[in-house]
Amino acid sequence: MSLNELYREVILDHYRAPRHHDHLDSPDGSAEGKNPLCGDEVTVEIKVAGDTIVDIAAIGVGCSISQASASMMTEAVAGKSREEVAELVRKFKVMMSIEDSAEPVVDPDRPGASLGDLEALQGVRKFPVRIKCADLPWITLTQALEQ
Amino acid sequence: MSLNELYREVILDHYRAPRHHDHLDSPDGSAEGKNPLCGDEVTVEIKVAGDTIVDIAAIGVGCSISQASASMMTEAVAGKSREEVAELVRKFKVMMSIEDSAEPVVDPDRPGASLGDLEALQGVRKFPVRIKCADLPWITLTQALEQ
Amino acid sequence: MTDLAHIRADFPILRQEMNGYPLVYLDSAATSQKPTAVLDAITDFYETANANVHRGAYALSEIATDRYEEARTRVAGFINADRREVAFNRGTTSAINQVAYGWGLYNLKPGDRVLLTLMEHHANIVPWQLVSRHTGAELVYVPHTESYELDLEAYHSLLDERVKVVGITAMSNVLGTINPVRQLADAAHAAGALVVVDAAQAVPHMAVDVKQMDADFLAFSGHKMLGPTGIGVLYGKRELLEAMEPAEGGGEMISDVQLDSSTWAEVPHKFEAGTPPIAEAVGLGAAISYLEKIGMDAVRSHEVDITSYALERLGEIENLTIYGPADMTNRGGAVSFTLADIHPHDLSTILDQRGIAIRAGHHCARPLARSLNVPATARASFYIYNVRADVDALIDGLHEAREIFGVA
Amino acid sequence: MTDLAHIRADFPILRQEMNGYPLVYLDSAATSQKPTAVLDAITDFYETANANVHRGAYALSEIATDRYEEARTRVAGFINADRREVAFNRGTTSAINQVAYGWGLYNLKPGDRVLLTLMEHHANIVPWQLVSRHTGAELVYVPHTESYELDLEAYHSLLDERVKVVGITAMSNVLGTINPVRQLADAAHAAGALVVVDAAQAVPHMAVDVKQMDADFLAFSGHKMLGPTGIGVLYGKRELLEAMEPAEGGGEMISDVQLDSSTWAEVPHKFEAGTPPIAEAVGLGAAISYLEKIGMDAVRSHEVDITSYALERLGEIENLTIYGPADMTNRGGAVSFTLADIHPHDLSTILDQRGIAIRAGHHCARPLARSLNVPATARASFYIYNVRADVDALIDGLHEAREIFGVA
Ligand SMILES: Cc1ncc(COP(=O)(O)O)c(C=O)c1O
Ligand SMILES: Cc1ncc(COP(=O)(O)O)c(C=O)c1O
Repeated sequence: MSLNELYREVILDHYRAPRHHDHLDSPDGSAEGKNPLCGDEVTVEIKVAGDTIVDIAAIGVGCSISQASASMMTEAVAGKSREEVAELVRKFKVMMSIEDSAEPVVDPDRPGASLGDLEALQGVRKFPVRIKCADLPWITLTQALEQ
Repeated sequence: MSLNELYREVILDHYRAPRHHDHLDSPDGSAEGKNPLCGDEVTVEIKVAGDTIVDIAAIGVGCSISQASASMMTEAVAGKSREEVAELVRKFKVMMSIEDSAEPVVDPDRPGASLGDLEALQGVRKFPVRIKCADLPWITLTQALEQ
Repeated sequence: MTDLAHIRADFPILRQEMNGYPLVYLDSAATSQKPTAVLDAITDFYETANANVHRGAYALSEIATDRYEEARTRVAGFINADRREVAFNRGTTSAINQVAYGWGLYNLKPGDRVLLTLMEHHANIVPWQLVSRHTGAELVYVPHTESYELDLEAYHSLLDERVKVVGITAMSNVLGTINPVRQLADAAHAAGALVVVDAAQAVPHMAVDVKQMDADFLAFSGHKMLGPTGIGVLYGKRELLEAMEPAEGGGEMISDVQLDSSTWAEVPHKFEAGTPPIAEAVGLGAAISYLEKIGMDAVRSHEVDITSYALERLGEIENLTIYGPADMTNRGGAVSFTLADIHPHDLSTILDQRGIAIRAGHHCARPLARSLNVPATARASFYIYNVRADVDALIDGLHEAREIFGVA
Repeated sequence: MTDLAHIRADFPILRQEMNGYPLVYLDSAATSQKPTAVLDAITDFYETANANVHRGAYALSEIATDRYEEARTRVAGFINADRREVAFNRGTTSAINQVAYGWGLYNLKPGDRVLLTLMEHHANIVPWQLVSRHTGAELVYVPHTESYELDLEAYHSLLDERVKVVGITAMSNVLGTINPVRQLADAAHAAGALVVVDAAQAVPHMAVDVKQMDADFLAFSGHKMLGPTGIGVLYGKRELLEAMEPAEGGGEMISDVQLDSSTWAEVPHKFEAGTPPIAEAVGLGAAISYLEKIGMDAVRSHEVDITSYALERLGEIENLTIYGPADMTNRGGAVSFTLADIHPHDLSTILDQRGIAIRAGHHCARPLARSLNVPATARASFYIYNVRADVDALIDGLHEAREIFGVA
């Protein structure tokens, strides 16, 4: 469990310069998530056109993992269809070992290989207390999508 | 700690045939005592003329020790002055090791030697859980006298 | 069914002498003894895992939280509940107060009724009295029959639309009576009332399934089921717990605290204000593992065996009155009795001199004692570590009492 | 003053490794570790004395009752109270709820005010919020100064005749601030208000004398002072306890139970509904013996030494902000800080990898966190088993965090 696996450069970059960090004008859906025990908070707002998430914002306060996860999530989700987003959420949860998957994991050291930049978060898996930090924006996104 | 020391003949006699066991007409003082944990209850009523307890009743339900103690107490107290009763209460408490006494105990096996019939209760001392049973009517008497 | 005899070795206190005799502990309905496995689990927790739970982002705190939450899962499994339906607290009394203050205080109003049985323990009476003072609701009681069962006819006739809560003991700690909770709950639900089950005596001694009982709330204590003191459980149906207000407020049960109001954490944490009894939950988890290894059916049949034997032997003693069902089909291992005019307190002292621990008194059920018209009874109660020889010792002691008191 | 170093051997958990490093436990403000003497006292109780208390007429029950009541006497002596002024319960949170429900619910009314400090733990806020919902009383807060002390001017100006209760933490679990309780209590009493002192952090770490403080009620927890979880203490002045209603109802706290109302047992039993945390009280008694052997003055000076050293070393780190008094005269051993833009949660993870346990978050004091304008802080807190080397390990870990986060 090396800290370098957790605090990758790209994570600190997203933490310090979060993307999609401004509130949307009249979002179609939004949800607030918080982790009362450590104080992480994130608000996710989405704009939907037809079946597509055309815009998204994630604004919050919290640790590097929750805020980087939120920022990277916005980049991964923007422009995707609901179905693609659902698949992304699923893959993310599998990478974090929050959900099991029937798929064979090609490379157990890189369960997030198919997730692009998000793969950088896979180090979190080895820090179980922090998994809920990484997961918070994704839970909140799911709630925003359900509206 | 022999049970024979506790359950002397005279105690069982008082238990089964309690003396002064009928309510007084218009008593001058009365008090109710109870031991909520074992359920013992006793009501003490007194009639006072000048400085003398001219009549007394103790009515209750409970174990042989509490009821015999109440019955023996009524016999010991009836006709005595307040001062004599106070001294009796004190001696009783010393016998039960509820109170310490500066007086040398002449015969440690018979600390109640000066208490007449009441001496029969001194076996209770060796059964600490039961001391409060024996003491209940005396506490209640003290309360009745204070009225 | 003395095949549980070997487990006595797991209970260090049973090796003790009391007044020169081997301890014969017949007061498990008041509190049970503890096997080494439970004491070890507690010590091990403190020596290897102790930290506050749900608070720290460090490994030790996570270990502590895992052990605590594992205990919750174990408790939930034991009574067939979901883990989110299980809140830890101090004991049965505390759990029922939580329902009275969390549900009753917010929902009862003048004219409403709380229907209790006359065989309730004070734990399922006094909280409702306290809350009635604030709400104006009224308490009504269902009597028992002459054979010490709940009077079902009276129950049904009292169960009208004014009744908002029904409080039932699943097993009486005085009579031993096992009440037909499911049947009572069905009727209560049909009448629109919630059912609060006092399972302090049931959960330790028989398989309890909250779904089968259809209990809305159910409470029990760790210390009566081989677990430590200081821990109890409130079960509540998920949707009821979600709708219910917390009784106690403080840390760990909040989502956010503003200056003049707060929002609550998810169930069951909403009902666990402050640092919970962590090591005690772990100890209760170990007690449940221990009971599960024996199997609750084996526990029950052991008690049926020993209690039948006790009823039989006690029945041979003249002038001895047993208060409780004669038949083992609907009774547990608490046997209350009186012997001639010998006060139970005196019986207890005489037995104590032989190392035999029984209880004497009203057993925290004064309304029942009044209805039985006895100020006190003696009570012998059995658990897995008792053997027939314990009953024999009791009987011998009662014969000595007869002699001392000169009872024919 | 490292002459307490030898006592580390009494704490088995400190021999443990965490993530490959020796455990450096810096979270005693959340819960303390336990010496072997306490664990042994608990095990010994269960193995030789376990029975329910105040109930049985047999020897074992008397032994259990004596041990339990001895613990009460010990607690009373420790805080200079009478033993009848000491009621056992689950913890600080539970104790304050008892005052809120037992005193507040019966005595507060619309227009009344509860005056709290902004540095209260949720345990001394949320119970008052809950009771305000039922009574219509209003909560008002005293802010702190820029040097993290209570704003006395604001306190005195807020203390008018509407204030019926003042809630004060004797020592803040976030800032470390020790409040001048006696001075605050004198003013509150002059204004006709009762004073409820949250002593969860004070009693474990310094000599507390309830008479000297003139506290009306005072609450603390066993688990923060070397004792077990599941036990806490409510102290109340005798005449207040006698006048106050019990919050929880059940067995053992009654004098008599009639069908629709009850009368209460004498203090303090009136406040101990149901089976109390017996073994936990015994464990707390052992913890107090242990602390008394060291002496509370020695405890305090050890903490002054180590906390001064921590403040000094932390002060050397650039961009590190400490939230709390700089001077040891009015602060305890809880040190909250932030380091540049590194989130406390991240600090905690980095330190944890070196076996160092600190807390990150709002520390159950969100109103304070808002007033400090930081969503979370890191907190290191010290106790008798900590040594200067623990501080050194902390500092090294913080330097690693700076590197990882590229903080200048
Ligand atoms: C100042 C203060 N008050 C109250 C509490 C609550 O104590 P407990 O969780 O033991 O009820 C704590 C500890 O968490 C505390 O630090
Ligand atoms: C039927 C019943 N209910 C409630 C209780 C109270 O349990 P506790 O004292 O653990 O709160 C008891 C035990 O005393 C009991 O037997």
